[in-house]
Amino acid sequence: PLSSHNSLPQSFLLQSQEQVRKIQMDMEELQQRLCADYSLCHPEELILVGQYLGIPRPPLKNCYSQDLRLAACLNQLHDGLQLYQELLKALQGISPELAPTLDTLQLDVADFTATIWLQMEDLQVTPKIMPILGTLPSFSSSFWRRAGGILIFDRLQAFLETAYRALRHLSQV
Amino acid sequence: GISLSASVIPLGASITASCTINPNCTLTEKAIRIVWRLDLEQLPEGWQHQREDGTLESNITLPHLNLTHAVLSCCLLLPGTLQVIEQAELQAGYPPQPPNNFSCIMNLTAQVLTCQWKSGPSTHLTTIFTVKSYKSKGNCQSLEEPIPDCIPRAGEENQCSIPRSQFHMYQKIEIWVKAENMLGEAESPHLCINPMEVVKLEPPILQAAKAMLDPGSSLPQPGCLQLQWKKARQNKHLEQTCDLRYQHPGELNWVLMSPFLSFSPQNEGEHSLCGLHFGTRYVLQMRCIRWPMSGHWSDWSPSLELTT
Amino acid sequence: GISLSASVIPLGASITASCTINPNCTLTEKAIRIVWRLDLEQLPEGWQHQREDGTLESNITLPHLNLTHAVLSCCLLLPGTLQVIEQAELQAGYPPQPPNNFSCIMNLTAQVLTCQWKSGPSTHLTTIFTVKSYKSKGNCQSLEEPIPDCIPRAGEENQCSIPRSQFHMYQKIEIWVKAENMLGEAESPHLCINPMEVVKLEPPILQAAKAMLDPGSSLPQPGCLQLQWKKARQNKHLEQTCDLRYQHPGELNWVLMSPFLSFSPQNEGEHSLCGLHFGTRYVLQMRCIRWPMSGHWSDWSPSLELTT
Repeated sequence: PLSSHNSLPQSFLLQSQEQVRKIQMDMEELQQRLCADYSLCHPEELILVGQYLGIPRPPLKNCYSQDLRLAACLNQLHDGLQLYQELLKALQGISPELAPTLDTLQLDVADFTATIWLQMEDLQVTPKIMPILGTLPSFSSSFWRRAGGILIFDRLQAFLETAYRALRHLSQV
Repeated sequence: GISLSASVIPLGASITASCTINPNCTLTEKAIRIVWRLDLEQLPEGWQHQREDGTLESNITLPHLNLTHAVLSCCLLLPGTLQVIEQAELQAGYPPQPPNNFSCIMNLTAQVLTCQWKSGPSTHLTTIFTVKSYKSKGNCQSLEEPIPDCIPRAGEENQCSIPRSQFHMYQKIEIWVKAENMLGEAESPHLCINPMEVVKLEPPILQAAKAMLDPGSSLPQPGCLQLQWKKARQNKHLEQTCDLRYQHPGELNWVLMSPFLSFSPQNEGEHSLCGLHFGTRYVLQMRCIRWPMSGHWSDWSPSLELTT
Repeated sequence: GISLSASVIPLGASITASCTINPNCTLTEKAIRIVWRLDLEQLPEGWQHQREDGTLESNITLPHLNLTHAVLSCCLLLPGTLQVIEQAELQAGYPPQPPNNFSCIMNLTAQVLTCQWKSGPSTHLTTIFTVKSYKSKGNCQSLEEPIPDCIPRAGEENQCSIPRSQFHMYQKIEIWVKAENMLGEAESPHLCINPMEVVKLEPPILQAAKAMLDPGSSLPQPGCLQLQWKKARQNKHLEQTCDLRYQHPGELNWVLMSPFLSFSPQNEGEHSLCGLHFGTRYVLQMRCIRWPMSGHWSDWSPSLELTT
């Protein structure tokens, strides 16, 4: 059952903003390094490889304003973040220089996922059963890991921007 | 061999020892008697007797052991010689007091939660400190998952750092330090903290500033300083408020501007500081704190010396 | 995928690459052609053709690769977009030159044989140095037992220490350092040494000396200094000869007394140094060497400043 109040507390929004900013900072650093070291600077140059690798794109349609429902949006946000945690794990071995920042990114995404889950618990809207994540791509060459990294970071940036806009809206309701 | 009532006892307590020397120890026939020694000091005779099978036995009680470390020797007195047959190490001290001043700080650069404490008076015994913690929720009423114990590194007795991968930065943990030795254990008060609420920021950077140019004239505005400040790179994602302080070199008191920066989402910028004496040298420092969410003040930035 | 004639080549050499894109890669029908990129720079068109099975293939030769590290990208030019299909990392550099100035010193305190060398000019490639050695006899005509390879620790590129447990201190070993990278390997000249013949002593200790008392009078003998010297504890078992040098503070040249101590089996003693200016401050230093058997001079002892 949806709890009485339909909106998100300001403290949760403030904290989410901080966590989203940190994740974005981590990814900017990774993107800059991949561009400088491997000349992979534009995700649009990797659409073909992305299709070939079959990198899943977690849905966020419950968080778009016309269909914005608090519990459904938080749930989809949580599932999407869990999928991104798995995708980031698949990038392990991307390169020794990037590994520390990638580890930090994974921990930051895990922390934000935990923050969302905690908020869902507070609102008593946690799902009964957890979704099974689809098949994940396996990046079998260092080029595919780098290319996969560029695509994943690009999509996670967009995912987070949409998510934060929804959270801000849901905290002003 | 020697058997003891206990090898580690509270300082000043009593200890009983018994020594048995079996007959097939060739020396026993010529033995006069068993003699006890504490370190190098011979002790008054213990209760002795010889069993039918020739085993020599002696018991002794030391009423108050006031040495934190001593060696008890069981010797055989023979004509013209004293032979040490067996030794036992004795230790005395105190059970640990609860560690106090227990506090933790989240270090974003090293990505560790570093906890510190003051240990009580010396126990004279090897005392192990262990930081124990649990992931938790709400106000730590329920303990969720245990976090691996944190054992201080050699040389850093009263400090321990937990890597961030072992907890969630935005979730409560219940944490305390336990002191333990052979005579007992004691715990500090338990803290219920959200690591990010105890984050200590890296100090900001105050850069050399150009004396502020008068709009339209080449002379710097009198009594003004143009500051360039930059928040530490590792904290750029945190909303912060910052203080500035300045003083004449050599003077004791600082003039504090608090807040100096607030609500400014920028990570770097310029600021003109006016109302100062003309042609005077000033020392400036800046510090920041996570705000409006809670945290600890950074250290003051390295000093910047400027002349108006 | 991309196949290369070699992924590591001598700097300035040529390299040939071939890229094949199989037909089931959905967009190949709309593909205009294959485009090569070296880092971000598009390369002149390579030789291209399409096989019957639809596989696109392009070969390219880079006549002179003058970058020590570059990324070669095989891309598909499609209407309105360039798609990166595959990348290969190229490295160029030089095979290693034989390391020179290879020498070893036996350190009795740390009980290790420490070897040092100078590597040749930079190869731009990851180059591994390994100190190889064999227990040997006579003048190392025959190699007996191999000693485990010594790999320098991180941060100590041109130095490696072999623990004494891996060789006999008074038996010959043949030892050299090998440099190796993807383009080749090279060895330093081989040394045939007896570790004890390259022992470097710890410096002796010159202690504050009392001005020498005139026999029978309370005034110190003019122009004399009474020195107390002590050989380093770790080298006491070695017969040594020692030098002494002294100078006026601030002056450049030293007065050398060599030998200062010879044939003296003692490990410490006093010595009166006379013939000096009266009421003058002197700086003194002492060093020792294993003698008559061979070894290396110890460093000079810390300076001792005295006034006659």
